[in-house]
Amino acid sequence: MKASSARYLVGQGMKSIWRNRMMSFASFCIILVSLLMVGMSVLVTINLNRIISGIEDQSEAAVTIKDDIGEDRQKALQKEIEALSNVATVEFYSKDEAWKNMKKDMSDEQQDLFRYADDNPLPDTFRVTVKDISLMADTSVQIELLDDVDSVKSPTQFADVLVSIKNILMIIMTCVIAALIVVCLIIISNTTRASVFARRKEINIMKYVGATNTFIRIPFFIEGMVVGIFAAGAALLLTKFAYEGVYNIFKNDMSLWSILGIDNLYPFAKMFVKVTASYIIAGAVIGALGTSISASKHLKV
Amino acid sequence: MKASSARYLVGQGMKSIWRNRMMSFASFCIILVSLLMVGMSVLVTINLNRIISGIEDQSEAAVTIKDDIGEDRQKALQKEIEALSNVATVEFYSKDEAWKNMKKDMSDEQQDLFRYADDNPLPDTFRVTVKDISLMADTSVQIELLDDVDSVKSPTQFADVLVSIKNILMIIMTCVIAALIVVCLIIISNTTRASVFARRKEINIMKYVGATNTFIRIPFFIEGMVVGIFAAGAALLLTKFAYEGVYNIFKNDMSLWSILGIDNLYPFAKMFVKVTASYIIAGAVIGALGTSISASKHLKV
Amino acid sequence: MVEFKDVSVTYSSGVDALNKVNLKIKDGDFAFVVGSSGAGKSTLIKLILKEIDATEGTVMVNGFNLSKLRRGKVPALRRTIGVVFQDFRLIPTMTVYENVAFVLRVIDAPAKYIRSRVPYVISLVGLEDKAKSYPTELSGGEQQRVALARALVNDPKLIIADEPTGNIDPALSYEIVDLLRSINECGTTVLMVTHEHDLVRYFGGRIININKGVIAFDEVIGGTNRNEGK
Amino acid sequence: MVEFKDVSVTYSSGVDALNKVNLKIKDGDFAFVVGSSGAGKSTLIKLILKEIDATEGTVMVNGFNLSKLRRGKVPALRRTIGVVFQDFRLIPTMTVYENVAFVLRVIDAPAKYIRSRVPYVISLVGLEDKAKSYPTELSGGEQQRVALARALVNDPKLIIADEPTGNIDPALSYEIVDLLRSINECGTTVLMVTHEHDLVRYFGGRIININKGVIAFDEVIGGTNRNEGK
Ligand SMILES: Nc1ncnc2c1ncn2[C@@H]1O[C@H](COP(=O)(O)OP(=O)(O)OP(=O)(O)O)[C@@H](O)[C@H]1O
Ligand SMILES: Nc1ncnc2c1ncn2[C@@H]1O[C@H](COP(=O)(O)OP(=O)(O)OP(=O)(O)O)[C@@H](O)[C@H]1O
Ligand SMILES: [Mg+2]
Ligand SMILES: [Mg+2]
Repeated sequence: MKASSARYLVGQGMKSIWRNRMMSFASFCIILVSLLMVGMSVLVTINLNRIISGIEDQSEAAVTIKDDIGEDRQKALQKEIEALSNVATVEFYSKDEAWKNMKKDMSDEQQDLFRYADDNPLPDTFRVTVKDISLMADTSVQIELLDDVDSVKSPTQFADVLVSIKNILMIIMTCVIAALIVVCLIIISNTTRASVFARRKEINIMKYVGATNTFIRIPFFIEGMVVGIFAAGAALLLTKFAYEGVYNIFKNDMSLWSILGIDNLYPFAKMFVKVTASYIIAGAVIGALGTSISASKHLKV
Repeated sequence: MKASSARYLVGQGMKSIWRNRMMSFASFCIILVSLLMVGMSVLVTINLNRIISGIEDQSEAAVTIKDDIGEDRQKALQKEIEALSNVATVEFYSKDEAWKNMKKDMSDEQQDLFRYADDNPLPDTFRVTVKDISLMADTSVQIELLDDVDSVKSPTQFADVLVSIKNILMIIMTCVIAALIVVCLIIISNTTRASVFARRKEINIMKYVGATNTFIRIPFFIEGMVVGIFAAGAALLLTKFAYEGVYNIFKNDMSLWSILGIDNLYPFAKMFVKVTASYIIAGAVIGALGTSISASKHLKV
Repeated sequence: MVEFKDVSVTYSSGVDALNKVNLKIKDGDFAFVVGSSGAGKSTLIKLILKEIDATEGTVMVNGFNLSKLRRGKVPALRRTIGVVFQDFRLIPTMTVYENVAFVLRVIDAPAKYIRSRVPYVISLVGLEDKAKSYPTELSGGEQQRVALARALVNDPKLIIADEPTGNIDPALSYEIVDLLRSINECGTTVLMVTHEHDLVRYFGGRIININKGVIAFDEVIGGTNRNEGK
Repeated sequence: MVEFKDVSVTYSSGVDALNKVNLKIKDGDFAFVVGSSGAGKSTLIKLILKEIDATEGTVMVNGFNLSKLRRGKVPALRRTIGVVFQDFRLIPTMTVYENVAFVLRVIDAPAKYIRSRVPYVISLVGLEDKAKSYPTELSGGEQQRVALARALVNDPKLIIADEPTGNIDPALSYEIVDLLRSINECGTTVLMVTHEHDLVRYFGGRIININKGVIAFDEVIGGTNRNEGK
């Protein structure tokens, strides 16, 4: 194909965006909306995942160690626990500290009661956090089998709940995203089909004067691609605003901040490149394929 | 208008659904998808709201009463508390019960410690639940001012968090639903416009032979309405399946059951009539208006 | 009655399609409009139908002053006129029968009348066999005849035919003009655009010749058929 | 070269449009096709273009056997044929210039050639002023002439014109047939459907008369213009 022909076909694609501006706008809106819906859902899922991981990281097992094993043995035991594959961090929590904290939490009546207890009845403990909370139970058993460990109290029930919440959330979000993708494909295919349907006569005439399918399809392809890219750009802007809006709500609301931890939300800047790339590619591919596949339906004359 | 003309116009509307089946199918899909998205979001919101209310209902204030006020005065006090406007339930929790429960929760070491305490150091309390958790702090003060009340411990911080979670969730869901409605209106208007655009010549010709706008619009109106109703039917079925699917996940997963309480989810049967009515009305109105408004654009010849 | 007073039409593209045209066609007249390609004949018809508005001057049709006619009254005007469009303008989604019947449905005619009138008119143009066909299943001449049937069906006061024989063989063309003539004799005004000078010469009558947007010639000539005693 | 061997066409509606037609048009021939409305003339043309397939028999066009032609090869066939469709089939979103140029772009003609060839062909049909107009801004006759220009522009081996003068006044019609004649004299085969017997009588040549789907008459007659020494 000559350069002039290529230029012509690209030019036709661009012109027909304006010529069929009503339909182009429809496609634009629909690709925009599709990208937004799917994109937002993915972003929400990523952040939910991170929040739950954050909560997981904070949940810890309390390892009670035997009385009076001495500082050396205690340090060695800490090393042994740290060596276990699923253990993330190990922190020593002396019985004095524990006693102090316990008294602080007690009501006045209870504190009165302990006024006469001269000895600290609490044991030394290690606070252990794990890498994978779903293996918490196994890890607890492994720690329990070590020498000089008295008992392990792990939040296995909480861990189970957290894991099942996470699993269910991921299943739901995956379903939502999959459903949204299907929905968007349906909408996009219907819109591009309708948009091309209004031009079916034009396509037929081109065939009757000897145009090949490729020759007819290229302008549609380019038209769809350009509309898709514009839609991606608009979607990107909207996503940025929406995302940062929600991010700031969380940032400014202290009570939520304390539960979820703002550190657990990704700032938009961190994901900008990935989001941009996905949007542009998805927009261009959806637009180009949607339109040219729809055009193909009318090429069989 | 004669009955025969009315019959004719209705018939034309029905026929044109089949004649323009590609476009009808597009509208069908899009109305279906719109109803599904908005409907599901509303259902999720309603249930989230109910779950949070359930948690609220379970959170209670502990009212410590003065020692040895006698059973009569205690009963009177309960009446007084119950009389407060925001109070939902008041339950007496004797010090013996409290002591038993406290000992049960203690570790062996702690129990050892109390072995020698012969007297129950705990006070009698009332467990008070409130109607509106956001007014918990006010209610606490009101109770505190009553005679013979020693102190009130209310989960005000928890209440605040719950209220702000609820508020943020409602804001987010309202935004999501509003955005979805806007999105759906955009999609629907684009689809019906595209669908009618392909028939603009037909509309023009009708005008040229003397048809009034109403005469042309009625079949479009009926066509849109019927497609909308069919879409509503399909949406209803899909909603039922999806809803009951999620409902059963919650029902079968015991750990979730215990957190959220399955009682807090509405079973679908309870909402069937409302959902059906909303879907059918929304589908019919959306379809009929969308199509006939789009048709109007081509009537000015 | 159709009356043009100093009517000019300039399309948005800048083309002057009609230029200060004065014309009066009285009720019951039969007039041929001739003229070269692009002379402004179809523009004249579009004006009468209020498909376009005159840039200047006034157009009166069947008692309606078109420049003052409100949008809502346009259907009332169009119902008094039967038109054969140069490009036919049949509704592609309706059968021949439905295309013709549509004009009657629009005026809320009784179902019984429609059932008897439509087949009669279709048979007048010789398309009895094609009543159930769609326009895309018809030949060019057949489509043109459907357009004619549609123009006749509701007994309009004025029939306008833009090249109604452009796709029809000579024998049938003569029949069709004969048909229009006989309708005219019952009192209907007929305005027929044609480029087939044979027809005009044969039938004679009032001839309006438009040339580059102005009326070059507007006279009554005798037809050869009368002389030859048809 | 066009060759029909026992070709029948039955439309899905059950209409027998052509019935065992045998026809041979040699390279360089000029033939008029006449016949009454609905006789099957346009069907003949649709067959040649492979717009429809023969129900029976074989059609050979410019060396392609149409019943065996693969889908991908259809554009190659169509590029050897220039067609004036009865309903014009102009692309509504393109100007006159672009409509005509499109045929050259399809065959990847050099930009320079397009720039000189297209205006020339448009001037041949007398539409220099309308090159930038869109089809909807043209009169019926002007659209028809654009369709003719499009059929001529890529110097096809075979030109098929379905009623190319149906919307054109007599003077211009004669010019257009003259144009086709002169193109024919340079070696292009021309097949022209018409119902204007005047034209046929005037120019003479091979006349193919189709009647109800069968060839009723296929002979060469002398034209009056030669006798009168035009
Ligand atoms: N919509 C339009 N916009 C711009 N110019 C137009 C439009 N319609 C027609 N014209 C121009 O106005 C002039 C008159 O057009 P009109 O259709 O009235 O011609 P006509 O006499 O009917 O010709 P024909 O016999 O070829 O049908 C032509 O030059 C045409 O190009
Ligand atoms: N797509 C179709 N489906 C069914 N029948 C058709 C179709 N196209 C044409 N016909 C019928 O086939 C017959 C021949 O049609 P054709 O178009 O070949 O006629 P024609 O000779 O070109 O007539 P005209 O001079 O009126 O254009 C007609 O009776 C027509 O009704
Ligand atoms: Mg005209
Ligand atoms: Mg034909």
